Amino acid sequence: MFDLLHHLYENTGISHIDWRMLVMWLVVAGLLYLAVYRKFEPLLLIPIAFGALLANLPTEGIVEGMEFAGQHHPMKEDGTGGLFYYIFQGIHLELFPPIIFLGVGALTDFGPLIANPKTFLLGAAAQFGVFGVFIAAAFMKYIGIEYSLQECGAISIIGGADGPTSIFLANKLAPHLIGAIAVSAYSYMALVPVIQPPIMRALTSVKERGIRMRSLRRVSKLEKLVFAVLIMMLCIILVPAASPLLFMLFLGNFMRECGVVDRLSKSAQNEIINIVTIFLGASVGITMDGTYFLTPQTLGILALGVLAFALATASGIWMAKLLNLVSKNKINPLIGSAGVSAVPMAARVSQVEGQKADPGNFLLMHAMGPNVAGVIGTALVAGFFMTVFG
Amino acid sequence: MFDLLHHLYENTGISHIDWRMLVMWLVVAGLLYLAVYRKFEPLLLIPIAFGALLANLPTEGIVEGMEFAGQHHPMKEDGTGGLFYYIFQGIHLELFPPIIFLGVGALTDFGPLIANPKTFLLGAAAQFGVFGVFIAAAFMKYIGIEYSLQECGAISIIGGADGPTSIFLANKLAPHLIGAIAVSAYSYMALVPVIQPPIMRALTSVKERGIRMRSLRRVSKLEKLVFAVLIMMLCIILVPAASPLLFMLFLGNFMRECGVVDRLSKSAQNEIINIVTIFLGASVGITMDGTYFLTPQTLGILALGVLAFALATASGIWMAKLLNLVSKNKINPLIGSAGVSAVPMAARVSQVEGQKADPGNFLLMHAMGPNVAGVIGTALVAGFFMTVFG
Amino acid sequence: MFDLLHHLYENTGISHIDWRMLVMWLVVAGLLYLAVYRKFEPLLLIPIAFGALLANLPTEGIVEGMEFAGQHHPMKEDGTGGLFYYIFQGIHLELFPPIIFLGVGALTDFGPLIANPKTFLLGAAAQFGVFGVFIAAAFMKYIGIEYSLQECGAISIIGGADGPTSIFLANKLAPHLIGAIAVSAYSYMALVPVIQPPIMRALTSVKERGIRMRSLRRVSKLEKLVFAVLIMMLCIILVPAASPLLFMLFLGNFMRECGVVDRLSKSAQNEIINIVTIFLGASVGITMDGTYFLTPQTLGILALGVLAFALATASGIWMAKLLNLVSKNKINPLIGSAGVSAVPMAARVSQVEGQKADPGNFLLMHAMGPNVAGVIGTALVAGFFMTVFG
Amino acid sequence: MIHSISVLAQLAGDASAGPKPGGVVIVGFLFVVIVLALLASVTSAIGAWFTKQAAKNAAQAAAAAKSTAEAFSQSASAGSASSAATEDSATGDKTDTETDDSALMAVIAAAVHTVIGDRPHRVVSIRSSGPGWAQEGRRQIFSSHRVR
Amino acid sequence: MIHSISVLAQLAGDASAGPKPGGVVIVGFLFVVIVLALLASVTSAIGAWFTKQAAKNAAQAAAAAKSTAEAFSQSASAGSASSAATEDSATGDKTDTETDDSALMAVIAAAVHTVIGDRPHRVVSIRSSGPGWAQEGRRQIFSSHRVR
Amino acid sequence: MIHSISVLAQLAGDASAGPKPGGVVIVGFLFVVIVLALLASVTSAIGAWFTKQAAKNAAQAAAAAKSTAEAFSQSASAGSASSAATEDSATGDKTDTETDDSALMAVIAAAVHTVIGDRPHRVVSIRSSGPGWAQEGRRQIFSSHRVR
Ligand code: NA
Ligand code: NA
Ligand code: NA
Repeated sequence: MFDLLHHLYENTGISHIDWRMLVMWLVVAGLLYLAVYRKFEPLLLIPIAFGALLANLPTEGIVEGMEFAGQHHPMKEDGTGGLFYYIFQGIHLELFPPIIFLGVGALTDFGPLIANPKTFLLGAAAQFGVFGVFIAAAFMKYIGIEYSLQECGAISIIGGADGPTSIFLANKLAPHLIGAIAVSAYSYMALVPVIQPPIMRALTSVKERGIRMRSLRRVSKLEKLVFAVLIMMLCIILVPAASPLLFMLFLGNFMRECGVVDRLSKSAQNEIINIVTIFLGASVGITMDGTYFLTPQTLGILALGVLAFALATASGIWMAKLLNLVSKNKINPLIGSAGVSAVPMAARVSQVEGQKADPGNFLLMHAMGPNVAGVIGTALVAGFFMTVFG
Repeated sequence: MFDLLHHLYENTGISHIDWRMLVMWLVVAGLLYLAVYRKFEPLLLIPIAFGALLANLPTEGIVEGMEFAGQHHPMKEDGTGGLFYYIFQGIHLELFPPIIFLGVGALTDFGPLIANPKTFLLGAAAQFGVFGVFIAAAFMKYIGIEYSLQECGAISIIGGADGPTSIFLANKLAPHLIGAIAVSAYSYMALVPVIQPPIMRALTSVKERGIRMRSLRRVSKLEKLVFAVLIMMLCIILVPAASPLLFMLFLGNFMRECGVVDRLSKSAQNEIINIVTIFLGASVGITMDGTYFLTPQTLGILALGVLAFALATASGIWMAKLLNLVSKNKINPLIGSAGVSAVPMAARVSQVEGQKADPGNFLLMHAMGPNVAGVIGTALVAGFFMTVFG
Repeated sequence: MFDLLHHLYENTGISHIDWRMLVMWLVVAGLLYLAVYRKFEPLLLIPIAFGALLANLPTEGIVEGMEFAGQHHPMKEDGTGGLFYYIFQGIHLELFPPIIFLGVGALTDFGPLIANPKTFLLGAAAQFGVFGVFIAAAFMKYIGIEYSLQECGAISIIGGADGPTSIFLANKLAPHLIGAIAVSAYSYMALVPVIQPPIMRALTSVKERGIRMRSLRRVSKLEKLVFAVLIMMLCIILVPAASPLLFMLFLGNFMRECGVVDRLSKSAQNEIINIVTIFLGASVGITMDGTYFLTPQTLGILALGVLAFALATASGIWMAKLLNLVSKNKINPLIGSAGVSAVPMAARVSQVEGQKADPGNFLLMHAMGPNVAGVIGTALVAGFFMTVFG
Repeated sequence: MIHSISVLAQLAGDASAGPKPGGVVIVGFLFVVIVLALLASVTSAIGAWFTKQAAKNAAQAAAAAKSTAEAFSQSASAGSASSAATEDSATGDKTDTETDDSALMAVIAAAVHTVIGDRPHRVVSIRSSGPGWAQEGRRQIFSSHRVR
Repeated sequence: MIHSISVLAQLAGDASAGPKPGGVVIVGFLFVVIVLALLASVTSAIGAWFTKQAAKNAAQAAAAAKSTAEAFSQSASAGSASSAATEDSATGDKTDTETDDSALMAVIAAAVHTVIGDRPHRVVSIRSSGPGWAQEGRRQIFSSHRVR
Repeated sequence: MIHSISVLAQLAGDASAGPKPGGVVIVGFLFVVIVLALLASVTSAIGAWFTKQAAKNAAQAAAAAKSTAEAFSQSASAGSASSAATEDSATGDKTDTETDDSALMAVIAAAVHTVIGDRPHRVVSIRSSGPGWAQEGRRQIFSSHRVR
């Protein structure tokens, strides 16, 4: 019977707790606080935080069979894996991000972008946030934090402010960084209303912020359908590596706009995206094992993330000012910052800042154009990185 | 850096586009037009069309690991498959069609069939559409299009006018034809209001079309439950190969009728069937690779499909007339055509044609009997083919 | 052609029917009657009964590749498994029970337990039902029914009155008994209003039954969130083997209580739990192959199950009386029986019995405390058994 | 069944070298027709039994409903109870013909009458409480808040 | 496109030893900007075509709506029909500009007018019957109960 | 904890040859009871802390609510604001006791009063805007149509 007791004690996890776990518990508490009380992207951060908590507890039947961060957890004795070995396949096999994009497509109205195609360029400019940080990440070696070029690519995509795309690319180029990259991306997306306004005000004059834009023309159903099909085809032909994301995005959008498959479109907008979000979030969290998470590399990612958002914001604004030099219909540069994606937070920030300059100015719909263009742009950048480094 | 540019160019898909893809794009445009503007079974045709479009674009991360039409796409470098390698498992492992049948069962009211069991025979007669086309397909070799007997079986099931059953059987007997068979089945199901009426009018006299049928007795809950269980048992005992489809159909129906598991029944009718429909449709489409789709075989399938529908319609009507020779309670032969399945379109056609002959005649409920009998009948025929050729 | 007919006949299942199947059909009819007309846990019993019916019919394409009860069904010729080979993976890989617990957590209000933590001890006491029956099962060998210690563990967990936990543990310790254990657990859970009251009345005096308890304090959102996180951490640290169940339970509960992810919480409460329930139930049923089910062992499980429920009920009541010896705030011993779990039936029984003694007494909320404590307790017991025997 | 098919099957000629299209079609179509005819007969048999039972039960139910209603509420006009019962059988699909359900409905109708009195009313829908754990759990939690 | 990038790419220097950060950034950013510019042009072209078509169709639709409405219901005030048509084009998103849909709407408006007469009314919503098998099936079953 | 179990475990005798039923039962049941007792103590501790905090916060919140309400709307009767705050605490489960939420509610109540004036009104429900990307996205799109 002492054997039994000894066996029982050895199987409690008390002896397996180390200081890194304790630190991670505090990180989790912080994430939960931000998610619940500061409403930082709670749909993702709550599952992520719970996954991270689980990763830093002495569990059984959870991570068996998983392989991350150089650590291989062996399978269970009966040859099966732990619970998250199976759930994580959704990320490992790159199923979850495209499925989330199906829902995002079904939730997105491309009307404002179609009505004002110039805003594609604002979404393009904002991708400089990604490339600028790519350089910055590569230069981090001079302050002692070295990233491979693959890692630089995975990290820099944080500047695209698009969760599923970041996870998709990170799984390809730097799977051990998925947790840090996803947390960084979602946290800064939630911080968009804090990060962007000072930059927006610094780079624009009061007069520019007061520009009123021509109201957008109505876009017919057929035009939206043609747009979805043609843009999907073009994107896939030019950047085949982005196929899974962009195919699903535009399939979802076509279902939304065609008006004859409402039951499918509603399922994509609700059941499908909700179910996948829970499992995606928890899977991302499970990679945040303290042993590997608490490194200078991870802190570096947090620093680079905020830089990426700032750069993307600035370059969107600069592009808007550049376009105003050559274009008759003036663009309010405040909508340039919406090119960062972070749908729809960034567009709302444009609206709020615009109304501060002129309370009668409604920029929201105009800002939705670069906002959704940024989603497409970032998916293409991910495809570019996968082509170059994959 | 030129290396990089060269690499980038080689990875765009521009060089991979060939004329067959262009033709398939037109086919896709046609399917989308029919689905959205002519409302041809859009729930299936839109996902199918998008899948077919994707199959005819130069993609990455989509078809890796798939094997269809004699072409084997190798796995990705990291040993994982493309997005549709995994989604397509739902068809390859024969999971999607039975799950769709769970939903169909939960959506089907067998009451009219129970109240008038003779209509089982109309559903049986309509299966002649399948067998007649089986012969026709076998004889196509004399005009230069040769099908194996397996292929004949898979093609002829189009006459059963039942999408999931067609896909189920095609996956077993002729996986390379899944796309053509599914498109043919769904398109003709949508065309039922065009194909059937001339045949119905040609084969019946005005007097026959005016027959008013005795109104159906009410069927109690218990009777519906007993029916579901007993018919399921009989079907499985007599045609074990049809077990997966018929088990799910009657499980769904039992959940619907028992009245104590509404939350399960509603999930089967909505979430489950919607989610699976999207992925089933897109998976079917992905097999429509132009290289293999644009063959005389495929065109032959389209021709045989319409013949199958016509034959099924006619044989249902003949059987009704035959039954009237021996039966006291006359059957309006217009409901015979509903035996083709195509629930509930065919039943609605019976109703419309009946009212043209006599505006006070309501055949809809009577036509629902052969209509749902046709679903069971076609599943049994599929089981028969699987037994003989599987 | 005679070959064809012969082949066809051999492939009907008529020749495969034996008497054990017939007996199982009666068992299925009994289960369906109880589920539909006596409303015995129909959400689980209907899918289970259909699965059991299928297991006792001569099928094709259903059980290929499955291995249960010492019988190995070979794969299909094309190397794929039958429909339930894949669906059953949800149990075999231990995915369904944790996912069900996600929904259960999202449906559970731990408020009453937090407001009156002493009721944790009632939930603990009720676990004696499990351990008492463990001994009883081990002693069954003296009346000729021998169970291994693993089997004893799996059987005794029936006393925990918690379906998913029973299935989870049975899959680990005695997969061949899953069907009998699940049916026993769900049936007796449904019978709680029959089994418990006589025991409750026998063990309490009228005066005890009339005890009115202090009304429960309100529990704030933050407190519920802190409870969910801390209790989850403690449980996992102390009983790591119960991680999958308890992680999911408290993740679901956190999503429910935090109030910022309603769409996820509703998905967990509805879509996710409904979909999994159908497939879980049918998978459990499919193991009830007559050849292996109709043994003295199975009958023994039914007998032990009712004993387990009775013991759990009694020990919960005794613990309440014990607590009253040392505590100032008296506990009505009628809520002790709710420690058996069987949420919320057992709590309702407490309420009903309490009102029989004193119509103005409302015990329902008080009984919810031990009721949900019993869920946690049983998961911990399952973890204990897995640690000792796994 | 198999024998009668085999006679017809002769027409399709020799099948020694694997199945021939003609044979497959004849055997297959007959097979399907015969199986569905069998299903039709079984369904007819079930139907005949139920029709007989339903007639018997309906008579019993009407009687039971009337007496129960009177027993429960002397003041309730028997008319309202029996009209509820009538409506029951008219509503169709959703109600089964079991005696106890009809009786239950009459009881409820009578009870409603007692409470509401002579003002015009109609029992529109009676829903049995779903017994599922989850649904149940939630409903209990909600209703318990009112209880407290 | 590839050529013009390659000219700029020279600036990033030699890349013989695998991709260099500088090269990746210049090529990558230009690539993305050019692709999105291309998408912008395509979208503009689509938009230009549709704007022209929409103008043409709107004129045709108005005319068609008016004549059809008059043809169907002499007694119906043409006003109500054309106001329905106006509302149609105002409602935006949900309606496509196809002539036959507008005409259909005018027909329905006229028919409604014939039935309802002069009492004030307004066609609030016309929903095309969802053609899905499942939705359809259920709707049919429900509506059939009324038919019977 | 482990030590105290081990003392009791002696009663179950020698377990050198794998676990014995008796040993398993004694160790197991004690283990479960002790773990749940531990959970009970932790929960009690949490509860004690929160009860103390809640009392403190409630007092602060009431004060804060009153002053904020007065600050915002001189004309609003302080009564309506404090009644809203009362209702808040009565509604239970859904509201947390945080000061800023109560204050926010008072602010909203005051603002509503300013707009609606003296006509009788009641803040029935205040829902924080769900912050999820998707929900948010859709809501934005819808509301933007009105904005335009
Ligand atoms: Na972006
Ligand atoms: Na059919
Ligand atoms: Na329990």
